[in-house]
Amino acid sequence: MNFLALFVLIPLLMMAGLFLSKEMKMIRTVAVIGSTLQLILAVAVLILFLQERAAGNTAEMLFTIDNPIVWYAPLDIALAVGVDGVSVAMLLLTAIVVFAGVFASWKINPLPKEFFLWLTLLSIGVYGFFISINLFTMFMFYEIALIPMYLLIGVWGSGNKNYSAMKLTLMLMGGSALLLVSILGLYFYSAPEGGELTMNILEIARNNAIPHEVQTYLFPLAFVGFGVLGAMFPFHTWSPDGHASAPTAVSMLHAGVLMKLGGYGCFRVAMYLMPWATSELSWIFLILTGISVVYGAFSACVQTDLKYINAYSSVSHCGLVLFALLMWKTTAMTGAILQMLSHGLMTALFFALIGMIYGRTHTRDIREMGGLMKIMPFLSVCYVIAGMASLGLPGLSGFIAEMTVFVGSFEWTDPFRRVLTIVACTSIVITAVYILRVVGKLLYGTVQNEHHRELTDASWWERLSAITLIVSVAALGMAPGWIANLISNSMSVISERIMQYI
Amino acid sequence: MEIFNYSFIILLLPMLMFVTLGLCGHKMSHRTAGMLGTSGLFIITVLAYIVAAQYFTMPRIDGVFATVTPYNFTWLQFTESLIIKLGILLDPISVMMLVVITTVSLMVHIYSLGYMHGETGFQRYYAFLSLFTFSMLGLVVATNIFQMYIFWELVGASSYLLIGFYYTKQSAVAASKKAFIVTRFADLGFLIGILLLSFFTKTFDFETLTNGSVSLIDTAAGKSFLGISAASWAMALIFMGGAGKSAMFPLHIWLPDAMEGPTPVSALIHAATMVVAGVYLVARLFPVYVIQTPDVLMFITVIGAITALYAAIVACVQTDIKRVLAFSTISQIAFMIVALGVCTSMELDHEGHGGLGYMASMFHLFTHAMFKALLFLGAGAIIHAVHSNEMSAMGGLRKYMPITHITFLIACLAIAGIPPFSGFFSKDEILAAAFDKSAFWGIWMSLVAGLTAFYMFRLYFNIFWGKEAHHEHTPHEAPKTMTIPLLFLAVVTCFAGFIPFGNFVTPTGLSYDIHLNWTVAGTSIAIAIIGIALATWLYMKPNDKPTRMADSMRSLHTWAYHRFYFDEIYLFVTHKIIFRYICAPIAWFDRHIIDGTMNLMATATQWASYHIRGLQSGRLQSYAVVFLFGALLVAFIVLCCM
Amino acid sequence: MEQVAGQIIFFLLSAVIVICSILAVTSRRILRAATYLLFVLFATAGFYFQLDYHFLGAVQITIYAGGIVVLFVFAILLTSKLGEKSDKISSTKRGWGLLAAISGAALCLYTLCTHDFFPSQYAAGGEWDMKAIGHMLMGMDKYQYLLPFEAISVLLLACIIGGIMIARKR
Amino acid sequence: MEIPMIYYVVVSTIMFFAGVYGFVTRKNLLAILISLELMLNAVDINFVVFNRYLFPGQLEGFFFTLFAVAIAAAETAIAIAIIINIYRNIKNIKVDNLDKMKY
Repeated sequence: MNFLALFVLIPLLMMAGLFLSKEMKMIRTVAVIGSTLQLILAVAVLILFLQERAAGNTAEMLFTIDNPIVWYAPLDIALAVGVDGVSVAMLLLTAIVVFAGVFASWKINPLPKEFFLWLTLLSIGVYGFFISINLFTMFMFYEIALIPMYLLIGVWGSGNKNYSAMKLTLMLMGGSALLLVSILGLYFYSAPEGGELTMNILEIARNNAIPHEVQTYLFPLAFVGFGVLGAMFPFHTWSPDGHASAPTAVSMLHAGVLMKLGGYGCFRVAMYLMPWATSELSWIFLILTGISVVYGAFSACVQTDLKYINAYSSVSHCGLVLFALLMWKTTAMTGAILQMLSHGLMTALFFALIGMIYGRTHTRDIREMGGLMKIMPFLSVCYVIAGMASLGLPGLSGFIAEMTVFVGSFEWTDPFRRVLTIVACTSIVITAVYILRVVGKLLYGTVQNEHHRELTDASWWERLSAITLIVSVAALGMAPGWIANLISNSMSVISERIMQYI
Repeated sequence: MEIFNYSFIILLLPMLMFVTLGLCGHKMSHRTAGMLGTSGLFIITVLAYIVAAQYFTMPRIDGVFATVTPYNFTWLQFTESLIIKLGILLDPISVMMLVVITTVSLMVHIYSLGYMHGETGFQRYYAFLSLFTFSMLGLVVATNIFQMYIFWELVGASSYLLIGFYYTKQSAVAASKKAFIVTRFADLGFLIGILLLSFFTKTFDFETLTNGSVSLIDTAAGKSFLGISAASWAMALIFMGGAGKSAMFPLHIWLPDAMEGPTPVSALIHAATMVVAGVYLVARLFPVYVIQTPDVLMFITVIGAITALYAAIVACVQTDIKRVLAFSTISQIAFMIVALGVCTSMELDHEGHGGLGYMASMFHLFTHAMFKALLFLGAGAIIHAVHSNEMSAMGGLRKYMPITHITFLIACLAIAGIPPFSGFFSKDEILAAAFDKSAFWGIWMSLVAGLTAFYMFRLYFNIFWGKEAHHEHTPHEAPKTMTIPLLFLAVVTCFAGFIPFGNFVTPTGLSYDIHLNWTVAGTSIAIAIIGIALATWLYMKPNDKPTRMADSMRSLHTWAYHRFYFDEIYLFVTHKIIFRYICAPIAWFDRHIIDGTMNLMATATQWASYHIRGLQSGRLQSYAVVFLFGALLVAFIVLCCM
Repeated sequence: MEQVAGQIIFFLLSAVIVICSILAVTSRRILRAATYLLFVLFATAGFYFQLDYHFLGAVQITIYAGGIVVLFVFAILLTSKLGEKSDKISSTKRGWGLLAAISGAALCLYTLCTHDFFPSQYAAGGEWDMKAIGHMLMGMDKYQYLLPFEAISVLLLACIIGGIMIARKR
Repeated sequence: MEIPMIYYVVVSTIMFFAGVYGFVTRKNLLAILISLELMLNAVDINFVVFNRYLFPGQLEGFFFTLFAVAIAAAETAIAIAIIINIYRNIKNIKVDNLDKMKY
């Protein structure tokens, strides 16, 4: 076993620790230590990865193990791990969001122990997904990540939580049903006639033996399966309700990381393993994701619930992720991953702040709030920064992601993709409209409710949570070069694979 | 060039100041924060002057000032050829802009010490000012178009923050939002333009684009859309970005509203620096425009000319003094745009004057920055004294505020184009360039120049002469921190016209001696005097002539007063059409159709299961019947098969 | 002669079985139904005697008629009042029951009548002696049934315990 | 003996389906049990008859019937115990009333 397994082991130990802890203090200690360890581990993996690459190791996936632990040989289900630049970036993102999420749910009530247990289980699913290179284990971790969502929303949520939890879980499960079909399909066509069937992504890619007509069926299944989680139009409708009802840390983790599983799966499974179908069928999904981008943004313009606004904004931004992936030029795909990172961080920040504001005002309706800048300056300033990141202010992460996507998409010369790119570009204006609308109504202006005047500003754990995310957003926005290189190396492999089919 | 190695401090220092003031500002006293910001900016200004001095004293190579790039590092690599670099590019116009920005910014910093005294959020104000200065400086020294875009966005954001400085005031919030969104919309065009341009030329770099090594026309040959070539589209879209920032018609609507910000901010951002970014952008890409896409240049001229006239007419009837100044700014920037637009070639020497407009435009940019900042700061002093923006609250102020009065008058004379004040020289060159292109544009612009003189003096007389309004307490002269910048700028305004501008900034870089064309100059002076005389006759002494005139042209007056209802049109489009007919239906669609489909599926499942649960009744007897019939059916089938 | 008597007895028994079983399921008085069941069981025992399975006939009478029916009667007396008539059966239910019974019977009878059983003759084996039966019941060879016998005894034990447990008053 | 096997089988079939009818239509638990006994009995007859007519040298059917009778006795005993218990709880033994655990 190699050290990537620590990503699963540390949370497991953390769960054991949580299970044994009795009081709030202990729970917090365990959660903080665990999440810090995860963060350290993610950074360590990043450094090791960069060292390996610098040492000239050009293998597609690093830190793979030669003899994976086999669970079920007849279907080649094994715990095979490995990371490339994208996975490393995603692991880091997850660790940061989990770290911030722990502090954002410092005062979770009721059942803090159970809350953190489920949250940790959720993070196990996410980590496991990003380190797996075996289709089945990947799927398994994906499912592990989904189940806790139901409980976390259903128990600790607010508002119409049962409905939302049910809807979210059912829709995502529907997606994973499609996914399971496609994974099994991939397995049974994974090797040329007579060859040994495999679930290992790298081997399937190396064999490249999936017949074209099979790809035609499996690609949409896989893409839609992951697309549901990636909030692709018209399968996004779980997102507004789910996010609106989820407790703060869950919204953060869900929008910040879990939705990225969708995008990650789309390129790692659907596009990478079925390049022919990608080149043939991507136009359908390009239209859908193009719609997502604009549609989400327009929808966000008229919402009045803070979380709904942000959820629709997520639809728009995650639409851009899938949109860019489907452009499958290296630059565009790099932009997609940058957008994932950027959206993950800033949307986590948004949800953290919304949670903190909601925790004080007990309303999320922007019409009932106003002038919060005077009352809680720290939170408001953070909100403005998050907003600015979201609308693509240079120096913050949103800008570089969007620009890379647009420049990459613009490498196509055919009118269809051109027009779609320009349509997607318009989202930067619409984003500005809804972000400024919220900022103007929520933070500026006069105080709407006199009781709000007595509210306090952020406490230290909330500050820590927000600052962690803001620093990450700014770091990504100010120095994007190295992470873009890290990603584009991995993406060019996929891009070239697809390019040979046009 | 190693001698410019220190130039990065010019960018770094304001950034550091922003961070310091932003993070620690609330712990400082107002005085410390103000002094910190001002002294930091003072250092930057000095450095900028040193840069300018060093740059313009460098030996010319082939008669041209060399373009210096002391820094240029890779920030983000898109593809092999498309790389965003961050760097510093020094050439005559960027050095000139450095001087303008730092000077005006320093003046505004000093002035704000007095003007913003005691305001809550004083530290925040200085932090934002630093941010703005940083972004604007970054914009002008950009080495490539993408760096420019980056800082372009940043100035937009800092402008947003500063307009919305009084964030509890609803109108200020609305204005800041409007400013940001309108310019963002324009930036969309800019972005698409950049994408097009870089797609064809495979570079973002200004030097590569402008020194002729890459030709947009060649690389984009044969590509066209809606009958207009791709090259023209690219350049026109890039100009759209410039038009948004420079408040060109029809994207001008944000600028008058932006006056909701503190007055020094208006002076800095919305008069002297940010709003000329569009002009600067066109000037930056001037070789591409003039050589490769002259049709776009024609378009630019038309836009500029329309804006100039429109803004001048509107300025004549506004009663809010800051609005008058705002429209005057729009009109003056349009002058610069027109000057660029009427250029026909890069040449500017004894044989040809095709590039005169470029020089004139830059010259006017320079002088305008000074006298318009002076006007705004003066207006600020007046507003400070009478606590109102409305002309009706003023009148006869010359007795109370002598320094403001004199400096304001100087600025008015400069903008009206009366020699020897700076505006005269630059405006005269613009008119000359316009006449060079065609008599039509020359006459058009001269007419606008006349209107300028008229509305400026209308403003002047209404404030300082005319009927004295009733004041709650006697207006008094502004404190020293406010009058010193006024005096400084007034001095600059008096003498800037004598700078041999053609020696420094010309399209080709070759030195050019400005010589006045007395026919044009005479005409423009005459027109200016007519305008001033008319204003004097109407407004110097309190009388009812203005009202009578307004009555005689009632409908024109109303339309002009309401800025030809452009705001209403935009409001209609955004609120009525976009919000009501796009956003709301989409939201409805999402809630009811998409969500409804999902809910329908859920309901259908539930309905179906509710209804078929009777099968699973728990009644053993019905099970037995069903079981028996099943068994019989199987038996029957087997029987039939046999 | 003996054959004729045998046939007469058979038809009599058959008539009792058919009539009483139909009455047993249609009678609205539960006690009568139990009585009809008793007749059916007796007649069945008669069949067994006729087929020369005397031991089985005896078992049938002692266990079924003697044991089970008595249990039934006790239960009936415990749970219902004498002379109480059960509710009328709804016509749909009756329809379904009739349909099920008649169609099933029709199908079975059709199959039976058309099927050709190979020897299909009464094989006069006569009565097996009790000793042989006893050995088969207790032996462990082929065609000997110790294991089922023991299984059933365990089952019976379980039933006894279960019956006590269930019926016990809490 | 001249009685053909089919006669026995026909009788048992009628008995069996009479039991089916009773099982389906009756409401009283005891009556259902009675129907059940009818069906069991019908099957027993079949076993015996087939044994006698078709495999006279063996005793499979015989023993099967023997065991079936034993099991029927056990089953009836338990069933009646349950029924009495039900009666104790709900004061009647109609199947329709046994719906506490439904849905």
